Amino acid sequence: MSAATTILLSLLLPLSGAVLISLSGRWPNLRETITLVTAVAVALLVLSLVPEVQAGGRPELLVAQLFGDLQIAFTVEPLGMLFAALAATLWIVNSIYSIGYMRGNNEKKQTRFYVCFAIAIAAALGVAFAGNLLTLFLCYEILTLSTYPLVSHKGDRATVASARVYLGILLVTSIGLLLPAIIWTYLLAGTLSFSPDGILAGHISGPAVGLLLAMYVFGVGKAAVMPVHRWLPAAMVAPTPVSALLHAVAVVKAGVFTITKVIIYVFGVDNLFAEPSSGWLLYAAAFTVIAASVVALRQQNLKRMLAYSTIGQLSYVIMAAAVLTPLSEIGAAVHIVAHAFGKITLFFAAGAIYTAAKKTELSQLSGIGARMPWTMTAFTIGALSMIGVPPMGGFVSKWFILAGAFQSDNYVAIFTVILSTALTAAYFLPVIFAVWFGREVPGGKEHGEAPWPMVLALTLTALATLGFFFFNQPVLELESQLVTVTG
Amino acid sequence: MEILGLYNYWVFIVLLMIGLYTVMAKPNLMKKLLGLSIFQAAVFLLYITLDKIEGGTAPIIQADAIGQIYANPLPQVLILTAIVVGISTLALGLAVVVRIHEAYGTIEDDQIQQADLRE
Amino acid sequence: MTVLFGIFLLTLLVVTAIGIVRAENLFTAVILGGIFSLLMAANFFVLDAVDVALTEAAVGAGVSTVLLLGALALVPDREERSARGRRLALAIITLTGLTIGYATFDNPHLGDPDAPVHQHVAPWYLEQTPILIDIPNVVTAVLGSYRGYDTLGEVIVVLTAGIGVLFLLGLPGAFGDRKPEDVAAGKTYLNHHLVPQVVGLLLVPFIMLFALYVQFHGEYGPGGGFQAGAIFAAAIILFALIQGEREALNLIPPRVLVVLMASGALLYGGVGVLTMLLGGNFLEYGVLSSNPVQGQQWGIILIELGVGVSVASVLLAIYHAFAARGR
Amino acid sequence: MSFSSQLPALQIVVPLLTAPIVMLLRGSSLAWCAATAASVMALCIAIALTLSVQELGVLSYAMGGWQAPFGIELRVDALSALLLLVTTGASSVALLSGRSSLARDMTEGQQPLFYAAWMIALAGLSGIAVAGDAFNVFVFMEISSLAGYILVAAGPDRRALPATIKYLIMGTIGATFYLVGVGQVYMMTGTLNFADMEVRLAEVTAQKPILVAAGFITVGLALKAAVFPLHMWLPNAYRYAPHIVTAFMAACTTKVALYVLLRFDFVVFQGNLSGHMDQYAGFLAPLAILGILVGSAVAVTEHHLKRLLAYSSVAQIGYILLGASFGDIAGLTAAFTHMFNHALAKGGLFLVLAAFALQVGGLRMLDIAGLAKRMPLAAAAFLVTGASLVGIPGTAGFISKWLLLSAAIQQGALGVLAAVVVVLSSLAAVYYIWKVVEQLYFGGPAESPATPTPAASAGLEAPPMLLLGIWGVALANIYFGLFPGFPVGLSESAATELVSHLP
Amino acid sequence: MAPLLDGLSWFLLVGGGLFVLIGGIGILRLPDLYTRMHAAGLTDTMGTLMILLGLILQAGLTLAALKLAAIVVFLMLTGPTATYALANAAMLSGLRPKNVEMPSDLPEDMQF
Repeated sequence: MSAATTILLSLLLPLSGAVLISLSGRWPNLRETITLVTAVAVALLVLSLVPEVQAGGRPELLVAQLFGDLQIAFTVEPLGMLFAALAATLWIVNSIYSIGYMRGNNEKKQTRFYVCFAIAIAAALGVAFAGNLLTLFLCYEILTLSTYPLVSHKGDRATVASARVYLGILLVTSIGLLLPAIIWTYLLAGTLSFSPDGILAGHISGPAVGLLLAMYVFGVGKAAVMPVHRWLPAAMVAPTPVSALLHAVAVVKAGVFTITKVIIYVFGVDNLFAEPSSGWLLYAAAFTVIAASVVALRQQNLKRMLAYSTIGQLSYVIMAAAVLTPLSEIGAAVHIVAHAFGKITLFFAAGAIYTAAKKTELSQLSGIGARMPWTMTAFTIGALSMIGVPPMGGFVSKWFILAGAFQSDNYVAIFTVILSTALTAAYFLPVIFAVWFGREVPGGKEHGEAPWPMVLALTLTALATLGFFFFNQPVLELESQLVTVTG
Repeated sequence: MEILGLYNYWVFIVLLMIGLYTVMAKPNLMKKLLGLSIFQAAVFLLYITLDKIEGGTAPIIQADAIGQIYANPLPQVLILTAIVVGISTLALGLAVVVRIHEAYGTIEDDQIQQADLRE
Repeated sequence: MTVLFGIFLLTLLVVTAIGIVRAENLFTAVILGGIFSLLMAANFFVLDAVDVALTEAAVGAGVSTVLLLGALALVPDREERSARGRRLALAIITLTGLTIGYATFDNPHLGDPDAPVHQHVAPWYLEQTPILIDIPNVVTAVLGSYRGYDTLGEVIVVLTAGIGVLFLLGLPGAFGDRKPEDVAAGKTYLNHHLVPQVVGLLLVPFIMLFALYVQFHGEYGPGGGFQAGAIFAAAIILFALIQGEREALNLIPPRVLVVLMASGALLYGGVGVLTMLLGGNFLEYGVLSSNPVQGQQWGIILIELGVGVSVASVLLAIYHAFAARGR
Repeated sequence: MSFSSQLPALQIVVPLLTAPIVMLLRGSSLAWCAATAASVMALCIAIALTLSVQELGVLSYAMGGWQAPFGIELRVDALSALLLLVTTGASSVALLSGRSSLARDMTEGQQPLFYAAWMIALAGLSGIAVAGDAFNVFVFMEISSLAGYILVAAGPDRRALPATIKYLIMGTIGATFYLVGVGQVYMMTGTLNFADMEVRLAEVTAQKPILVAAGFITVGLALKAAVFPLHMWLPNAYRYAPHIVTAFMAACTTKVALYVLLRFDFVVFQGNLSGHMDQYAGFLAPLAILGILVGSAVAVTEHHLKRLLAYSSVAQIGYILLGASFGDIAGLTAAFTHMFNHALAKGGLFLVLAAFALQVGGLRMLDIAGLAKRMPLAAAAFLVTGASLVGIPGTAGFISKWLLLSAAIQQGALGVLAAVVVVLSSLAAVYYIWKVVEQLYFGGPAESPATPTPAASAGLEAPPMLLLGIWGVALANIYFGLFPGFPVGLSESAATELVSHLP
Repeated sequence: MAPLLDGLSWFLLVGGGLFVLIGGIGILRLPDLYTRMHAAGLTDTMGTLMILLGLILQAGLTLAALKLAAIVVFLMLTGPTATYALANAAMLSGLRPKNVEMPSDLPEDMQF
């Protein structure tokens, strides 16, 4: 099977899965089996591409040639490969978890949930494989639209209202800033197809760079760089598996992925490095990191705290990319993975707590460790990974970022990393402490672990978080290609 | 002659203004249609003015009259068409007005609008 | 002399127009409208446009007045005072007027032989018509042949108006649920008046005769399908006024009328298609006969006939639609 | 005289002569068949014409065998071909899919007359598109307008009648203004043929009448094209006309008027009036911008779907005008492509509304709440065509948006401003389309007071023909979004043709 | 011969014009519809008749003369009829002549 067909299939499979799911809506078991099967199949397909990319191949697929050099086309390169693999694999886990969660809280409209989920995954893969900005934009929009029903799943007024915030911010930023930025790029460079040393190389210079960069960074609302982060807390009304999808699997990752991709493949690291007017990005990211951590510190609701932590961690990636040194670029890529594993674990845990104990506030969690040891262990692992304590995955990425920062004596970045680490610790450790050693609030209802699929899922991700510390070789090899192409 | 050489144009303008005014300012639909006819008739006048030529006669060729000048037939043809277009529009408009009267019981524009607002 | 006469007529025209605008009784306004058209026709005559004058007299003063009256019989005949939108209207018309007025000063003066309109196309028509088509009335030649396509469009416009009126008001016996029998018999505006009835009836055949004359004399003198059609329709309308609506409907059954409406347009278009089949362009009458001039003349006669038929039937149908709506 | 050389005439003659035949037919089904057949044949002719235009360039046809300027010339170039495709295509799709919807709006007996009027409207619009003679344009404009009034008046609601009279009065004023303008030009040139006018205007020294003529013609046609602020007739005419008629008219009528406006201005005036391009752009661009802003703003606040889309049409006309007002190849290409794509999107949307209206009585926002459950196919089609209207990549709408934006940005500072306006209005479009979609999919049907109409009782969500038509258009939106080569190429050659007349 | 005819025709023309003028004055000056109709009748019978005859004499024995004669005939028919119809309509619609009392033996469809 040629690589092109693999790409096509891995995009079409989730869609056809969605169709099947919608048809099999009347028989839940069949429906969820289809979901799982599709997920596994997609993951296998995507992973089957790894070796070729590993070997330096860049499989391509041209869908349609619009006028001029505009085309709907897909190209797999290391960064995208990584993101795709991540999304595909986590979809499996997430589906397992969703089954537990949806049944555990016997939610309604489950069919619509699984359908939209599948479409969202397809869109995420599209973003990952996109061979040019246009295709990326297309998939990006589809991702936004397909996740709206998921966010507004509960369907009551408040939920729909915050779902509108979610949709509003994402659409307005993308159409209002991203699209014009893309058109501007096209007019400058005459093409939109990503090229390793930046398609804008030699086409633009001076303050314009800073402006265009800004249009991109804030146009990609999914990256939640302040001040366009508001949608992320708003989207907390969604069911936990969706939050997991948003934070770990698809949406925000798509955001930071896009920005990283723009920095590397559109501007070109070297050009940006040469261009002072792009320096603001670093500071913006750094500011977001600190600010988000501070806000997270003051949250009482578990999921909201996680949300702000996500905002911070995302800007980590952007900052790393903005440091513009080979190592930091790798760090950015790696952090996407590490944070994904860590954050999905945390969300799974939060969801498990909610399903089992219907608890959402931090204050209620003290002593819960005794009742749900598995869950809370996973939670701890995730939290530590967020802080960046070895032997957790988070450590690896932070290491690379720091290394990159030192490479260019970028003290802002170094300082930010250290400070944010402290802050992260400051808002996670008390929770962990309370969970294990705190005394339980009297009057809570009796409960044990959450349903087994959920526990299974979060255990797997926790293990992955651990494992990533030891077995990060493939990822590094893959991403080291970024260095060779950019460096 | 020289002073009055443009008189036709000015009459055309005045008629045009009168017609347009009637259409815009009068709420009565019949009046509007009448104004519309005046408006169109003004344009007929413009075109027919163009066909006149000094010392010419109607463009019907007389074999015996050599060197006779004839008026320009083209504007006449155009206006023949325009006249017919005009009456067709008028007829259609009248039919609509009659139907409006049956449906609303009035043919005053403002009253019709009020009736619609009430729905 | 004629110039002064023309100026006099034009001034009257303006006065009448103002009268129409100011008249609050719509009946008065409509009658003034008829006078307006008549004056307009006189003007056209002064300006050497006899065909147009004839048409304006027949269509403008005649038929359209009748239609307006027919409609007026169905709607209130007084307009209500209202000052709404007067300012805006005044502003706009002043703007319009000034704009064109600004242009007039570059206009060629009335009857100026050097005016561009008398240079380019018109002379060609006047010189070539005797050679190419060989009929005296150049207007008919241009109307029927050189710009025959426009004239076809014109017939279609008339047909459209007919379709529209029948669609909206229906025609007893053809469209809508009413039958001719539902139309009150014998009841006319003149049912007390012996003298008008007798005289009118006496006139009807003569009017028809005149219509035929105008129809077939169109190549040689002023006249042609439109005028003839309008006059013919007027004859039947007069009959309807005298004898009553239902009698008129029985005289020419509505269904037949509708068929005539269509067939007039079809005859015209058919000639065009025929010329296509004979290897010419659309409406290229030359191919109708071995001798192109002959062919042109035949073609013009045929299409004028089509015009006459469809105009007469459409105007009649429209009149019936209004008249029968009332009673 | 080979058959193919007769195509320009046949394009008009076929529908024109079908009309009288149709009006004689008894019973609606026969009339419908005849009309549809003629319309489809016209579409085929249009396609054939397009191909031969792409092959041979401009086609000229001498009516009655009389060469221009003495006779009337038919002139088919790329732009006319584009217009012909839009017109005949819209008419064919609407007729094919609209029968059941139309049958509900009028009585059996009226339908032959209605279809005859439809044929005449089609003939008139095509006639304008191929006309090479200024007065001929007027005649066919009147033909199409009169027929159009009939089509609008066929609306079931009594409010259709005032809408019609308004449309009739404003339309006639527009046509008469055009006639005045043509008269002025004729007075100074002595000819009526576009090409001939261009030549002879060069010798005219007195500019005043020409300038005034340009003004009158522009205003008159702007009235016909519902250019803001002369759009007052459009919303109600669109709202109260039968839904299928709205779909047909929204797709082509205003565009044809715009076509004449551009054709006349570029071919006749641009070359001969000094500094006319500035006057022209300076007049049209602001109107376009205002139209875009106001249209979008009103559409955002509208609660009746048809009026909402009607106002969005006002904005979309603004887009076309904006692109045209740039007066360069890029801008004109964008404008013409948008003519094509907007016809696709709007036509499709109105067809979908027709389907909705068959299912639930009204078309107000709350009538369609949660309708997606009852008619998933139509709702999905709405999603697609709506996306095309907004300009989501992968749909036709995106192509023209893209072209328009890039054309604007190339214009420099002011152009960027225009681009900002376009982006803003696209956001508005996102809003009002999403408003509907959300209502369709997530609106609780509990709120819906609309009682299912008889048509709803039938098992299928909508008549199969209608669904077929809707999805045909929807897929066309996607196809031309992915493979826009054809319309863009046609528009480009049309733009080059027009620009070649610039001094 | 010719000057005689010419003189005659001019006499007719001028006379006709005079009658038309008188008729016009009458229409303006006379008190009510019925009396005014006398003036109007005068105009469109006597006035036009004389003018047309004058014109015929001008035209001599040509087609134009024939047409004019036809017009005369038609005017003789329509003019009085129109006047009659007008008066009758006015009567029916209840318009009273000024300071004249109605005869009592009217046909009953004219009774009020």
